Amino acid sequence: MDNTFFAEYAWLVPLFPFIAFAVLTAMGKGLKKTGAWIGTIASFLSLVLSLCIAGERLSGNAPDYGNQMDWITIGKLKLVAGFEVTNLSTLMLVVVTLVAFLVNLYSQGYMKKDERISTFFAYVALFTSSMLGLVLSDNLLTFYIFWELVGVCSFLLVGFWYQKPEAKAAAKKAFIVTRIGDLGLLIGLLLLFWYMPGHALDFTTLHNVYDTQSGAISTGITTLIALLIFVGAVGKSGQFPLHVWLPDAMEGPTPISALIHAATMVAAGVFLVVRTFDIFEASQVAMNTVAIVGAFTAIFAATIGLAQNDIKRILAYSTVSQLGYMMLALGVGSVTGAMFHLFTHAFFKALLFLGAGSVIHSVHTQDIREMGGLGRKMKITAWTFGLGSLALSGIPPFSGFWSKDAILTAALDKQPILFVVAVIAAFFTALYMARLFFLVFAGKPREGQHAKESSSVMTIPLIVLAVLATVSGFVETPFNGWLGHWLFPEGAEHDASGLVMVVSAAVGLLGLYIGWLTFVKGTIRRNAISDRAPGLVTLVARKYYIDELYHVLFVRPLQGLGKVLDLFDDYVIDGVVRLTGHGASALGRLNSRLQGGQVQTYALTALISIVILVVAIAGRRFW
Amino acid sequence: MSMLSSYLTLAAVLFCIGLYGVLTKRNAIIVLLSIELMLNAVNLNLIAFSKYGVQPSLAGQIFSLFTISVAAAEAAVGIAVLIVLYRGRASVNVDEFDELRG
Amino acid sequence: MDAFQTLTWEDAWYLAPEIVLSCFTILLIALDLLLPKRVNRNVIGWLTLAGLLVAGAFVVILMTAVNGPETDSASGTRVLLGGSYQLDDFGNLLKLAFLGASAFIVFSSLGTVRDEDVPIKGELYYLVLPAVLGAMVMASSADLITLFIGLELLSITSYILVAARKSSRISSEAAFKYVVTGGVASAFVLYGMSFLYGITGTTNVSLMRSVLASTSDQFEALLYVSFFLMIAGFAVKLALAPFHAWASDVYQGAPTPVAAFLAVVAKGAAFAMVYRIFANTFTSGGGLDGAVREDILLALSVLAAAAMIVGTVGALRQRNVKRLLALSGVANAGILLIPLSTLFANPMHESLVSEFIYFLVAYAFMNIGAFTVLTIVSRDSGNESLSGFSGLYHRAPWTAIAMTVLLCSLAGLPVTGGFFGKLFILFGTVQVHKYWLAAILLVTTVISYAVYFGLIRQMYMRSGSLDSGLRMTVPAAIVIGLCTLATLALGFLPMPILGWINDIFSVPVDLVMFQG
Amino acid sequence: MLDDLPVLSLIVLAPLLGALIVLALPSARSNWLRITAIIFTLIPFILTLWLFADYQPAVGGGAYTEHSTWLSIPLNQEQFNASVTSLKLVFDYHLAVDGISLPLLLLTGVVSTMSALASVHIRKRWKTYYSLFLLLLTGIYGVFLARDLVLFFIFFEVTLIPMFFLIGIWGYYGREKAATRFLIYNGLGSAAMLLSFLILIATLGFSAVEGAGGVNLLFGGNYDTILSNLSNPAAYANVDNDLTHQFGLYLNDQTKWTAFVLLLIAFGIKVPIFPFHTWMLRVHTEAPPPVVMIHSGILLKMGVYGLIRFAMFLFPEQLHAWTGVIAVLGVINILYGAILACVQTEFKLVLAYSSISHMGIVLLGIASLEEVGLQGAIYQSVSHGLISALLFLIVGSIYERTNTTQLSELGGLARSVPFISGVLLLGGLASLGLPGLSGFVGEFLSFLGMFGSMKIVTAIGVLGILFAAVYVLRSILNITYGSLPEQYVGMKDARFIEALPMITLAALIILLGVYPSILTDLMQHGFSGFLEQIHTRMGG
Repeated sequence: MDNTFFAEYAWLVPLFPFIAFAVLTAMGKGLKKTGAWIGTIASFLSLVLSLCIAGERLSGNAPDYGNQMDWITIGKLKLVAGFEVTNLSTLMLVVVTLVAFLVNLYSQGYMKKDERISTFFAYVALFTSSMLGLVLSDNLLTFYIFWELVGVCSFLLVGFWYQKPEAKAAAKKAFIVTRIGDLGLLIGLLLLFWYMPGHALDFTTLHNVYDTQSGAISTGITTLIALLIFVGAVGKSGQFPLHVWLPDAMEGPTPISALIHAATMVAAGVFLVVRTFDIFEASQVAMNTVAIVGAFTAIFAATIGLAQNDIKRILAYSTVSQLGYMMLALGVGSVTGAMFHLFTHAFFKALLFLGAGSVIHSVHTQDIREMGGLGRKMKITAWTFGLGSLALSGIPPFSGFWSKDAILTAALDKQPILFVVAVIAAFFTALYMARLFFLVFAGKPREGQHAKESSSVMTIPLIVLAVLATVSGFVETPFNGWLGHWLFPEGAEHDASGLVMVVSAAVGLLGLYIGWLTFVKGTIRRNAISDRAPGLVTLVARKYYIDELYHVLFVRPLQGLGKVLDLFDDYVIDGVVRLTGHGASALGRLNSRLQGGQVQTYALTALISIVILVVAIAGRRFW
Repeated sequence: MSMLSSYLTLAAVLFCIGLYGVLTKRNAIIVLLSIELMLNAVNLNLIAFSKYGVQPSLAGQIFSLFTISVAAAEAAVGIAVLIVLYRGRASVNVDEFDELRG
Repeated sequence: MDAFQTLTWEDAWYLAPEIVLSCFTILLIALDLLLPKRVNRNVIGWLTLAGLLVAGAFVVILMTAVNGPETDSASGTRVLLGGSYQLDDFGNLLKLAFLGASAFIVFSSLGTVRDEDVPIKGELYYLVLPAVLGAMVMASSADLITLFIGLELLSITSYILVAARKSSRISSEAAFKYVVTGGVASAFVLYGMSFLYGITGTTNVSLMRSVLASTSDQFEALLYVSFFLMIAGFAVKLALAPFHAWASDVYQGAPTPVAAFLAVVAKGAAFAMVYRIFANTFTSGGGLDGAVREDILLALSVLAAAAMIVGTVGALRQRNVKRLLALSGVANAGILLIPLSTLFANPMHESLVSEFIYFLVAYAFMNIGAFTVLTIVSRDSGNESLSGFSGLYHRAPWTAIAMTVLLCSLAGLPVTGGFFGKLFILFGTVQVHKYWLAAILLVTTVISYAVYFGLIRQMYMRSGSLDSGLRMTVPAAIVIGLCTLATLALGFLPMPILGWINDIFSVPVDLVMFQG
Repeated sequence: MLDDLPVLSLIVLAPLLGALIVLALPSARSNWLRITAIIFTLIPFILTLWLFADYQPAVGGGAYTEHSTWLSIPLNQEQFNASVTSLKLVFDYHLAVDGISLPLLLLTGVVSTMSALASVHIRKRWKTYYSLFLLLLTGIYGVFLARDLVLFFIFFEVTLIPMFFLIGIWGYYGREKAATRFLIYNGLGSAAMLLSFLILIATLGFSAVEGAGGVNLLFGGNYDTILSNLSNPAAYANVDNDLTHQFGLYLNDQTKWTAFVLLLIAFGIKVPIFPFHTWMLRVHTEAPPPVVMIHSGILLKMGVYGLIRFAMFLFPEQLHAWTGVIAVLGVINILYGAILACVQTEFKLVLAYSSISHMGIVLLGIASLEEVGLQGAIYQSVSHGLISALLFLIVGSIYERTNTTQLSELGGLARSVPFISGVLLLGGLASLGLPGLSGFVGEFLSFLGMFGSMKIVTAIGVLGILFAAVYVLRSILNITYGSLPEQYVGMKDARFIEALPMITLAALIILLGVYPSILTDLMQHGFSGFLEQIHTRMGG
């Protein structure tokens, strides 16, 4: 059979959820439970279809399939909308649809009591469809469009509980901060449009231009474009310095954090860089920037994660730092590593969030200091969560280990310092995960907490994800580079390095061990550091005061400027207008004062004015 | 020509006196008289021109006749109005005629 | 030409309108004496109206006769009384305008003038006739003497008309002020004329031109003196700023119909005179040329600008509607002067007279209409202040709408007579590249929106004190209606009247006079 | 079947007829009045739609042109020159449509209909209201259709008077001041316009017609004549040279610049461009919402239309020389408006300033002198028209329920009026340029066009969309999110008559966002032809 059979119908994948969204918004409140099912079924359908596509592409070498239509035609210029199916997009399709489906399923239980459940599922459906659109889009413009749409969906879902002031603030923050990134992307897009030969924006041409006719775009411009695009990625993927929105975004319902702020949307930044990687490769400056930002974010966020007490925030910072890893991978040129880590991270981080959700669902708090001993009461959650933590901490043979290993290897042979940084970050990762796990599940249970295991709709996704988190690492190990070949046939083979494997495994285990000593055995006092260097701890706990810094640096000045301009508008610009008006009426009053009723004054004014007239006009001639 | 110029000067002086009177005198009757003075200055002009002008002609004198009669009519009306006004105000002081203003 | 011809019957026929008016005047004076007290003097009003209409009819007949093919002169003019009087289309058109305007005013005042206000109504009516006569004489005189006679006839009668409200103190005060300023103005005009006569040795304007053509360069200084003296005098008569101060007082003191008469007919007549004298003495190719002409025209444009500015700005703060209309009259006088001040600056600008007459007609309609509305409204509210108009729309919607149209026309908004009048004048100004004057005209127009829409605001957006309906008289209603319709008609299809003026009118033939 | 009808005249005159009918109806019957008004708003709308359906972009709108002489005024009587027999001043009744005016006509149709529906909020003096409303429509349609300078000016003025009344009678507290301010400010604008027009007519609005015994010079405001005279001075060849100079029939550079700058001011006030914007703040805050829908939705676009139709097509050289100036003005508009919108405490003021900001984007599009940018400018105008109409429609509904538009007094409405809040959010997202909604396309095209010529300036301008996000979210979240003050508990959500226009506008916004070609293809012919002309005129 023709092996692009399913690929030609790839556009259906985003369509299913979109239809669900349309139906749900149209029906609105009418259908409560059914609404939820509509969403779930839609996501299931797209899952099935994308699995078909994947199967099709796995069986033998199927050619890439793409399809375009003119969106706007102006004179010679054409703006095109289109989709293409490559192995890369297929991979993303599978990941997105899978996680989306599981989250849908999970939310059936999690959101049961919420009266706006159908709205919730509508939003989720809209997000899924635009995320899939983003994955499939074959040119930067279409990509940008969906890029913005996913942003809006994230905004809507973060602010889903709109009556909570924090949710409102978080939603606003999420939108505006990512918007800064979008600004960069948009300008980069415009630049690219004017510099690309033939104003083409699709990735294939982009690839060819940088591949074959190098120098078509000067290095300076390339660097500029690359950096601008990277700004976009930084915004979406919560890289330093635009990471501030992601932790706050945890105000949204937990399934959303799992879907959008762990597995899919935040990874879009990485995906963007992968898509436009040719531009980055052409500019060393850009590459270095990406690498440094990534590495710094990885360790920076990890440290913050150590000092948080909100279960979801810890996971959020861990997401930030893991995304840092992916950026680092890209920066050191290992696209495979980045995609691989994205792939595995999607599973275990989604798992962790859903697990956290299940915990929160039963104990109704997010503060880990108020939890404890839940391991006995919620067996499945505990076990799956544990597996997830191991994967995240990079303990062999769990998936996280392999993907992280790929990155570390690449980092080592490119830039040892980055490697060291990454390793330290890995240690911290293991440490805060240990802290989190032991505080929540180990120890003796709090009295007054009747936690119980969540319903099966919530636990089944946990189990599925746990399995994936465990095994998904084996698609790409130093011993078989299958994923790399599949994704990038001409991509570089990543070489095995025993040293790296040993080191990363060691730091992971070390971190877990110290965590165990501290939070279970108690041989190390919990507040050992906070006693010695309280300043340091608060500094970390307050996230290095970044938010406050931004408030002072940007928000305040802008408000000030606004106020000043407001006054300027009122008193200067409008003032001039008013002044003219008053001037005119003042003249009017002057006129009526001149008409004081004295006929002789009238005559006198007349006489004087005629004299002036004569002097002025006739005078010119004689003198 | 000297004749002419002297007449013209006289007329000019008369005119100015009349104008001055109109502008400064407080008594309404004097004001009206001053107007007559100005008109007379005009008559003087006309007649001087018609006798000593560049192109002497009779028209000037006819003109002056008309002017005189018209001036008379105007004065008559002026005085009549003034009488009505005096009935109302019991005064002929121009300064007090300032109810209409602004 | 020194030998005076006697008045032939043919001449008398050509003078028919003037004669009719004088006869009616005498007749009505006699009638007013003879009629017993109890008889309502409105009779005299109706008769006055009849007189005006008859005269008007004669004017029309004569115009057709003069312009018709059977006339001796193809030029379409007729010279009488030794060249001192001339029948031409400039004169005739203006005569028609004056007669029509006066007829409207008299008609509208029937029934609105209260006895306790004007004890001797008869006078108020029949004195209009000699005034109009004077205006007509001014319109078609070709000689300084006749021009002056016409001017004085008009002025003196209007002095009396202003004083018609015997019982009121302000009426007589207004009259006195009018007498003084008018007298001084006449004196200035005359003084100027005397110099003009001295230089040229003739009082006939058309002869003057040919003389000036040869001698103008010798007497430049004298020419300046004479022209500026005349300008000063006329500026007062035309109420151009800053010679306008008397106007508001006089209008306020006078009975409203008389105020309308002054604003339309007296002003128009003065303009006729000014156009006659200046056009005749300034005609290029003969006549006054070069520096002096340029300066005089410049002076006129400056005066026009000043009038527009002062008139508009002064009206901004004016609460008394009569004074407000007086000031708007000042501004409009400035506009009416513009065509003259752009006279012959450019061979193309021959349309000045049609511009002038068209706007004069539009101005007549809108002003008479506005004054009539004012009469009615102030009769109700008892005062002439803006507040009298408040809530008028709710009391008398149609009156309010009519007034709105008239005000829009005064403000020069489309599609009204005022708009097109201004448009043509503007076009002429731009054609001769006097952009600054055009700009001033436009800006003052915009400022005047504030004035007129202030009034409109009163009518539509305020709730008035009185809630009873407006006491409207039939004649006033008819006049208001006609004026409104005419204003709109002039706006929507100005073609008929303009085409007509242009068909019959020609500057060299009708405005400027060639004789001897 | 409609082909033989004078469609354009019908479009212009139908509302006028409606106004007269409304005047004739008894003022007590509010429903009759309302229905008549809506019908006569719909008629031109439907005609425009038919025009839209029938219009062939490739051919242009030539087929519909209506042209007849209205006035022809002789300026002289007798031959004063050997070669010129007569001079006439000719005003035409000349209506035409093309790819530039058609989108704006459609916009007018939509927004006016919606505003007519939204006028249910009007509580008093329906008769006067609706007649003025319809009169206003006549003016607007006329402006977009007129091709004779004087006719254009007349229609332009005709829009002033009804607006004055609509603001002054049905507005909020400061209505009378706002109305007068509006009248004077725009009056000054049209004064500048008239002066410039007259200069054009007097200096090159002429066409020489060989008549009996010589040339007849016809002066007139015929747009095409003026354009052709401007674009090829060979036109002067018709009239021999000394004559042209004798009559001052020539347009030296200085005069050109005068005319151009006058036009810039005239339409700049309407748009409004930066220093001339204060009047429209008053209008936005004081006028009743349905009127603001018209004002912000359509009237501001008349400025844009004028800029393109006259300032740009007549004086491309001048515009080209001033691209920098206009671009900078545009950027100032964008940022100034946006930053001020961020600190307003009154929702209508936020929207007013955001309008200023969006108009800045239009300016950028115009300044680009690129086809993309110009289409972007028109597109942005249309989309902003729809969006602000929608937003002010909602403002009306909210004010009707809460009697306030102060941000501080609003909040949590999403709970009590979810539908209205939803649409409000949609409108907000559209106005911050979210892809998939109309706002994005306009902004993107404008930026794209401008970016070709001046990268830095545009890049600065693009910052505007960030501030847009800030002020939109700040204000709208403030209204809909958060906790609901108890006095607003139990408010009714939108009635059908309110919901209908909201849904329509929202649908159109989405349609334009998803399928822009529906408009852009229309404009093809309008612009590309002109740009060729311009480039040939400016020598490539």
